Amino acid sequence: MALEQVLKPSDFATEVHNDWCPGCGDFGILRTIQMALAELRMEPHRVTIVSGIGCSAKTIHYVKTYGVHTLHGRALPYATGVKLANPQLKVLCLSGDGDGLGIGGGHFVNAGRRNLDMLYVIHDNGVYGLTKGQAAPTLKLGVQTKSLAHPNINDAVNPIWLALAAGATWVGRGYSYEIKHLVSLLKQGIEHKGYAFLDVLQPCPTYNDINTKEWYGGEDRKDAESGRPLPRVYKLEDEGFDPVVHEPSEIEKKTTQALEKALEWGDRIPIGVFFKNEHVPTFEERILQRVSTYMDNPPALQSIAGPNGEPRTDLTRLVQRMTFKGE
Amino acid sequence: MALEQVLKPSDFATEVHNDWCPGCGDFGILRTIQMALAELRMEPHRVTIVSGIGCSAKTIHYVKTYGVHTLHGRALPYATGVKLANPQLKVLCLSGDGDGLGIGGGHFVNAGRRNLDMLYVIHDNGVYGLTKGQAAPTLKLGVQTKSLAHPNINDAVNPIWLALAAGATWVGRGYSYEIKHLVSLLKQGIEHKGYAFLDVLQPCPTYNDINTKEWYGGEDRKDAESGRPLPRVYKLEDEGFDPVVHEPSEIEKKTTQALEKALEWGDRIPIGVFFKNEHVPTFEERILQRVSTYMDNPPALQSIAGPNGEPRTDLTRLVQRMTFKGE
Amino acid sequence: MAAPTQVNDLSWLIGGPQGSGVDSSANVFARACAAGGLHVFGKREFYSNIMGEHSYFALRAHTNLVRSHIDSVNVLATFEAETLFRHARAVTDDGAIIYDPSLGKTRLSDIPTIEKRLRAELQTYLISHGVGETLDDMLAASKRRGVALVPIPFKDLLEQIADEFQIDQLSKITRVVNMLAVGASFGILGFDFAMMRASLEDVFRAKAKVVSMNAAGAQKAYDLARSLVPEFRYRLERVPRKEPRLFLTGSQATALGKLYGGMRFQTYYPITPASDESEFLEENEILDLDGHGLVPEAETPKDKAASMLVVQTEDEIAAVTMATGAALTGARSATATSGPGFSLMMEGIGWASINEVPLVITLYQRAGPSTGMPTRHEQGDLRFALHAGHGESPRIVLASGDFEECIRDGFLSFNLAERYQMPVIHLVDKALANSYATIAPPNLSDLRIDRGLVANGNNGYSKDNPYKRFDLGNGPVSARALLGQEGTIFWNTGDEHDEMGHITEDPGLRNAMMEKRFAKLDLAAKEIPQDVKLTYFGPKDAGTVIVSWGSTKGALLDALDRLWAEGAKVGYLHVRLMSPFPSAEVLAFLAKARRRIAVEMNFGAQLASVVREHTGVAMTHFILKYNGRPMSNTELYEALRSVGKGKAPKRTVLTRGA
Amino acid sequence: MAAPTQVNDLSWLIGGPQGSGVDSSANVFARACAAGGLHVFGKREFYSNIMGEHSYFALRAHTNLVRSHIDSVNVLATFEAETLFRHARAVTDDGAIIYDPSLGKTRLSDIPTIEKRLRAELQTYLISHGVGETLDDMLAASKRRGVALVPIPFKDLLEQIADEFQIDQLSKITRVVNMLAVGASFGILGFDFAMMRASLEDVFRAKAKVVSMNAAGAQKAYDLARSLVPEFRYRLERVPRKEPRLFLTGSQATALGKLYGGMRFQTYYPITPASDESEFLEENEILDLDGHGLVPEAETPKDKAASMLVVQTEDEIAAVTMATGAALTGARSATATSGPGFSLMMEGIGWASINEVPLVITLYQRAGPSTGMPTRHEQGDLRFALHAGHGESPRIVLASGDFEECIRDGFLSFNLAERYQMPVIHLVDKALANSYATIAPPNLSDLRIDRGLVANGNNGYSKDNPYKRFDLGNGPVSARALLGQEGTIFWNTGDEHDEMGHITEDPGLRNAMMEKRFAKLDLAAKEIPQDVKLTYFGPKDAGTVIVSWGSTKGALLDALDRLWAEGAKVGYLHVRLMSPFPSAEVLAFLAKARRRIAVEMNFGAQLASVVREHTGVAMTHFILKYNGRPMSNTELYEALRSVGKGKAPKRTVLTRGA
Ligand SMILES: Cc1ncc(C[n+]2csc(CCOP(=O)(O)OP(=O)(O)O)c2C)c(N)n1
Ligand SMILES: Cc1ncc(C[n+]2csc(CCOP(=O)(O)OP(=O)(O)O)c2C)c(N)n1
Ligand code: SF4
Ligand code: SF4
Ligand SMILES: [Mg+2]
Ligand SMILES: [Mg+2]
Repeated sequence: MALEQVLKPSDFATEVHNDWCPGCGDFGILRTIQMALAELRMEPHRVTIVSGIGCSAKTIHYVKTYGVHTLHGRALPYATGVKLANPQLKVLCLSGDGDGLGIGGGHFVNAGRRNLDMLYVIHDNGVYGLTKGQAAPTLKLGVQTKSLAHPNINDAVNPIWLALAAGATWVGRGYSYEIKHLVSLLKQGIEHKGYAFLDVLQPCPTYNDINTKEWYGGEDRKDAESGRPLPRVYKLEDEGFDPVVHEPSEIEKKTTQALEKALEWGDRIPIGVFFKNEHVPTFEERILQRVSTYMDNPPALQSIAGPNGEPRTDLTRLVQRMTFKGE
Repeated sequence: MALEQVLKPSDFATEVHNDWCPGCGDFGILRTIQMALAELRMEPHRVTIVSGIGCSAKTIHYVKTYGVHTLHGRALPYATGVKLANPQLKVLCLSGDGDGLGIGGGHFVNAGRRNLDMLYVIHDNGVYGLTKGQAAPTLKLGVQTKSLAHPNINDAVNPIWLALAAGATWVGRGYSYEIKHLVSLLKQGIEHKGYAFLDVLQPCPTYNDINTKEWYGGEDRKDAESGRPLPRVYKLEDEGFDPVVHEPSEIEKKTTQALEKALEWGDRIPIGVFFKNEHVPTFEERILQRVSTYMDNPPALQSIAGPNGEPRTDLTRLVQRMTFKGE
Repeated sequence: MAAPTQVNDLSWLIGGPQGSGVDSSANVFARACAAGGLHVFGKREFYSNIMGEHSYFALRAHTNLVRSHIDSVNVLATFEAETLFRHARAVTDDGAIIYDPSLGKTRLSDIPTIEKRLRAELQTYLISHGVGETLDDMLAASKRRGVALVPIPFKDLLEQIADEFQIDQLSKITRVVNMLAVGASFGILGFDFAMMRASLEDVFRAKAKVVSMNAAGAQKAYDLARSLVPEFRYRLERVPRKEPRLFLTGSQATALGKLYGGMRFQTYYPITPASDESEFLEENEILDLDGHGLVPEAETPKDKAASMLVVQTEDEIAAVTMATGAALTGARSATATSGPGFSLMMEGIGWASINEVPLVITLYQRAGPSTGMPTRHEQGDLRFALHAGHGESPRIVLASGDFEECIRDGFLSFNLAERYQMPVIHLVDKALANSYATIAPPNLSDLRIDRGLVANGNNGYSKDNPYKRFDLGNGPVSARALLGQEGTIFWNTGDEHDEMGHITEDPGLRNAMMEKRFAKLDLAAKEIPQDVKLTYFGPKDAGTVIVSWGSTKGALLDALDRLWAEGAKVGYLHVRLMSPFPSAEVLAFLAKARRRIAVEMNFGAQLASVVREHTGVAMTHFILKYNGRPMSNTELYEALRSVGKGKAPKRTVLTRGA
Repeated sequence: MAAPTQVNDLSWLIGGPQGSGVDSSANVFARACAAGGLHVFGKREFYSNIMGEHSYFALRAHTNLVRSHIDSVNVLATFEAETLFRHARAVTDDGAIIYDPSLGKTRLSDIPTIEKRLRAELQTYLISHGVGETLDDMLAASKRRGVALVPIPFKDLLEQIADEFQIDQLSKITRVVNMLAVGASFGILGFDFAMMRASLEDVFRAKAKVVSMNAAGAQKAYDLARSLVPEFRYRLERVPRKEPRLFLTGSQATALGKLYGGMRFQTYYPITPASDESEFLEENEILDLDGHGLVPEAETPKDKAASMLVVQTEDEIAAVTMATGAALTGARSATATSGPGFSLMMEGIGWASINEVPLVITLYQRAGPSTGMPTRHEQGDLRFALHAGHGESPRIVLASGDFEECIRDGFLSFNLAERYQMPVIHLVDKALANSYATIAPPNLSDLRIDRGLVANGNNGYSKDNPYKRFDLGNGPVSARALLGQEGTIFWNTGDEHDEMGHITEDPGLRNAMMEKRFAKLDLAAKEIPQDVKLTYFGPKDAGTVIVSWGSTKGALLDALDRLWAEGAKVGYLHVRLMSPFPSAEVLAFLAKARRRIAVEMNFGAQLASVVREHTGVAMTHFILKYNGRPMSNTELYEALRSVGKGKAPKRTVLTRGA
């Protein structure tokens, strides 16, 4: 599927006017997606990006691959349908945190049960951006961002933990201002054989005045000596964290270890790969057990009609049990 | 709220004909609910039981308290509405595993964020009983129960783990044939200050021919010497498991320990309390911060009209900023 | 004194608790009839329950095609008490009751599953007949009317079988009672027992022992019953026949039509009665290619394996959106559901419509509102299907009235969806879906697959002339590209969009897109042939015209056959295309009718309201039914006669059915 | 030569990128006018975007009540280029443009947010005026028409302010430009600057420095503009006034009505434009008791604290079901949403209806289908609201046409919901919700709270005479008990139920329950007073009758005032109750009209279709608009005149609005 020729991120740019707020963390995500696709030398028409609704969901209009901007909370099932009907496509799926974890929470849980070969990215900004800053499911209890009338009354959901519980076989977290790191995560997620989930910390300067770029960067707490900020975000790989389930017997250990990391927040916020387990059969493999021709001749690519529209499907075998022959 | 007089389980029985299949595990759950309510001396009119749709959901018609049999997957939000509008009611909520974890998965996740003082029970039978035995979200990958055309193609979701991830502050599992134990769990769950989640292993003899009473009871593997079955189900408390978060610093440890237990299945299946944490403010307490009269004068109990229907709400203060006085 | 023997015109009913195997007895009975060359029509009634509540099958067998049930029963067969209490009154005076004499002392009040209201009604009946409350009393009342009683000692026969086949526990073969009841039925009807044997072989196939055991039992019951009632008025005889017959349900018919139409992807979330179709498809995912219709003349070579994918989703929102995602790739995709599931699909349908996605939704109507009566019948979702989803979005709505229409509409749905690039809602009602019958295999040789205007990368698109998914330049239908087709990158959004598929809020573009979308509906109205839109039966100049839709077609045609035979000048306009609504065509048939009768299985006379909305013409009479039971041709015949005589009120509500 | 001065009849427009503070300039302008005794009416237009896309506010100020906007603009105020390109053409020849002269060289093509289609249109315009592509060219073309140009050097003025108030960075006070634009506007209009000052104090309240800074700037701009255009044709003058005025939006009006009606629980999931109401409520959860209307004569003692609970849910399914749960406890409960959210509520509405739960759903209509144009206007959900949910379930549907109706219907919804024990869908359209205006405080002294038939444990229920939630014995309305009320245990289910609320599939009970539920709708049709159902304006015997609903009321009444003044004999039937539909009443008004004109902001003329469905009467003309912009009274006036002259086609599509 990869092309011979070298691609540039700008090969994945459209002419659509981008109307995100200045300084929005979504810009970083957009750029890294374009970079990752270019680095992977993906042919644009073999990639489909599906999104829900929200500021984040507008991303697809800025990327020159097939782009399907769907309904609030429903990115995952649309993406699943695309991938299942044509497993030869690369499918990326994008949601806001409200989209993916609030209204889309049920699909989030159930997508984990399938292990379909695709990457799901959540733009994690703590707020409902497009509807003007209400609390999203990732905003912590008691926090009061700019446009809230009262401190947040709901506890936050932990996307990493939830993805683990749901059954994602690759779980990572990126930060939209760690460009190179994020590109690498996107590439890993895309290339992971199975269902990959990537949480991306995405500052929303307009509505989330708590988890800002400055906050993630630790600008409020400077090193006494150097005067340099002490970033809250750190990389798991820098600490020698090994997320890979090397053999099935390690699953429990690696899961617990991922969970421990997932619980870190505040002063130290890990980014990187939390968990990777390729010992679970993908959904495609499971289907192959039922339909041996599935990968070569999937639903989207089958010929259903002859040259003059004659239906090609032969129901003989099927109606056999329903037929009473004449005498 | 508790009554002086002694109540019998039969005080909570209705005359409605019970149409579950013979041997259904739901009978045990029904009986234990009636026993728990009696033992807690609940006044029937102070209890509301809300259910979704499924065989399990019919339970409410057999219990003599307020019973609200709602929509498939929606038991939790209905129950939440009841409880929020009248926090003086005891609210129990019942779902099937399909109801609670499949179609209701989004509410499952978001209910955990609230920590509203109620008990949610899932009848965990691995199948969609009422629609004739399709795979439910708790059925394991590759398993083929009676009425499936193919082995199950989806991975199972782990209700205990998911409840922990969602934020339930009391998490337990019971077995519908361990009556006394289940009564005790129900009582603990009801009395827990906050959102309690109880998974109940419920054999469905009609459609789940894998996780049967015999299987849970270990009748397929008998002790070589005694010839007695070696039950798969065992009690956490029998092994000295302490699920309680005694102080906030223990949260992580207790969570991981609960998770480890949650991952056990197959030869050893733990029942009992996995996790209990009372260091999270309940939703009611959070509301009190905003509305100090909430518990005494909740929405359901306020007087809104005078004796002749005069609206009692005074909007003066509210319209002040919208008003331009005459000169 | 005795009326002449009635050959090959029978109404048979068997009942028993859910889960006790009544369904297979009905199946064996029907297949035996079909094997003997008879036509059959059967309806199922059961509670929303897994085990124990009453279920029954009412079956008609006839030399000619049968399309509906009637109220009366000629042979009632059962092995337990509840069925008898519920249905004995429906047995004709010249009919027979096959029952278990050991249950004679069972009291009405012993049966907890009989509803209070019905119990009271039965008590009144028994009192009025001056008898007590037991089954024997009920039988006595029947016998007094002339009904033949056929006591079958089920347990004794079972014991004989157990002996013969060396079965250690009777409980292992309790299900054989079902076949005893069938055998006894055929015994009094004098039907060739070889047909029953063939039927048993057919149904139990590989399991030779099960076949012989059941056959042996049935033979015993057959002989016994025959000896008890040697001269029964009703008889079934084999009919020699050259042409093949299909024996199927409405769900299966719909599935066949969809498969034949090239469907390759279907999603579903379990729900009664829609899941039947999906489960049938799930069992038949591997397909053959290059057939020539349903029953080809000869075997044809297959070139390549074909298959379809059926996906059980986490809910119906996922079902509709997943099917839409699949449709974007070019796979012919559908989802099938019933009311509650359909209610969850509103947003998804709107998205498919604004994005011009060819999506098919098969909507199996059941009795609503809300959970309603999940296993009961209604035509209650017409209005909802027409107006489904917020805002204004075109869709095609088709409603099938019989099995052939199920097949054709199943097929056609995909053509229409792709030609007009919009969702198609295919309405089937439960009474049709769950009925089973024999039909002559429809001639489908006229069916052709029409994939509409499809773009591809070779159409000369380039940087300066990019592919435009929603091109406004060439009439309302733009060439549709599929995800993955080189040279045709496009975008979709639920927002109003420009020609490329990007979001726009430009008022001018907005108007152009709204008009484009709805112009497709106008086009469809023009192009869809009249015989798909509606069918008119009866004399052209009828002063009385019935307007109806869906499953009532069968009962209407059966009732009309009688009315026409009596010389009634009644026409019947059967409407199949609900959107775009064939206003002019409907008006043409209604304009001159003095009496216009809506016949619908709903409270609100929904089609009548649609007719009035589009033509201004109001119905003069309504024959409606909403008790969850399908219309029998008996009650319909009576109601129509009474309207014909000018004696009917404006609104007649039919209430029959157990 | 100059036309006479026009006092207190002004159309003013201010625009700028989203998030730049245009909203507060409009607010200050409007409040200044209101403080000066004028009536104002404003409409907002903005993209579904947070920052950067074009937004604008069109405001009318008048001595008398204003109810709609007009197409033309007398004063266009802006500080950036896009607004000017977009709106300059709308400025009347005798109008003025307030602009930033430093932007003169900005080219049309420099502005990425102007849609292609509009850009092309503007280019054509500029070419036809023989000028280039810059802002100066655009201004030149305007000037040639006679438009007064009012260059305001915004940056210079800002620098002066920064100096005066010792602000180190200009970027900290960029928002002051908004007030400069307002100041300049009042300058040329000659309006009392004290009013502006008052308005600033009002809006920025506590923040004294912000007030003085803005006031200082505005004063400078005021003086400068006045000196530049001393003799402007349009003037605003203070109008002395005794009575108080309310200045509010449609969302606020609706919220007030609901609160006054005793609502104590509301759920919502964020969505445009519905969340405005919920957020307003969220900010006002603590309530006072024992008032006497909106603006009481005197302070009254409070006896006990009252409060309401607003809950943001995880989705709209949770919103509708949670509100229903709350309603079961007796709390007056509601949810508010827009199209996509409403689409998710179908099942919940059906459940509430079959369980006879008094649930209120406020449906803020926006342009659909699907995501559509979330911040744009439409009346597109009428049909969907009427037929929402599978199966057949009664509901009451009300649609408000102006602020007073919003208040009254908000109040009334709960009465109707509780009296008839069914869901009430209250339709508000975005054009109404997002408009703001001054009105005389409505006299609400006629409003009484009616909780319908409520049961309680003291009603004598006992073991033998248990409370029956769905008692069939006393007419269609059964006494409603609340969860937690001693002695009234009941059950609910989405299945068809018996009198206790337990599941039933009995055909007789089913009929009784269906008939009970719909009989309540008949009762409502009988009891609801005509003045709630509809209002007729104009001469009784008019040969031309307009039928309309919702927010178009304002534009219609404003247009009709002109037509009536010209002697036109036109009537206007404003329909407010959509279900149960007042068929007889509507028919009475339409029967004799020769011309019947539907005026609706949708594609399908939905109300017209409902009218035809229920009365058989078809419209002769349609004036429709579906480009996402509300109807102006200008275009409506023109369209109506053209129908009046017999020159209009059957269908006129209005297309104005930027
Ligand atoms: C069913 C439905 N409900 C509500 C909305 C309104 N809505 C649009 S975007 C959005 C939230 C966006 O928040 P998030 O998903 O976090 O994305 P972000 O804008 O922060 O990227 C909502 C609620 C909708 N489009 N559809
Ligand atoms: C929206 C909707 N979809 C589907 C159904 C059909 N349905 C009824 S019960 C049920 C599943 C029940 O399974 P579960 O929740 O596990 O409960 P159980 O019967 O096993 O107790 C389904 C899918 C429905 N009632 N509503
Ligand atoms: S509101 Fe927040 S998330 Fe949305 S575009 Fe602006 S900064 Fe980005
Ligand atoms: S189907 Fe299963 S869950 Fe349902 S009643 Fe029968 S045994 Fe119980
Ligand atoms: Mg967000
Ligand atoms: Mg289950």
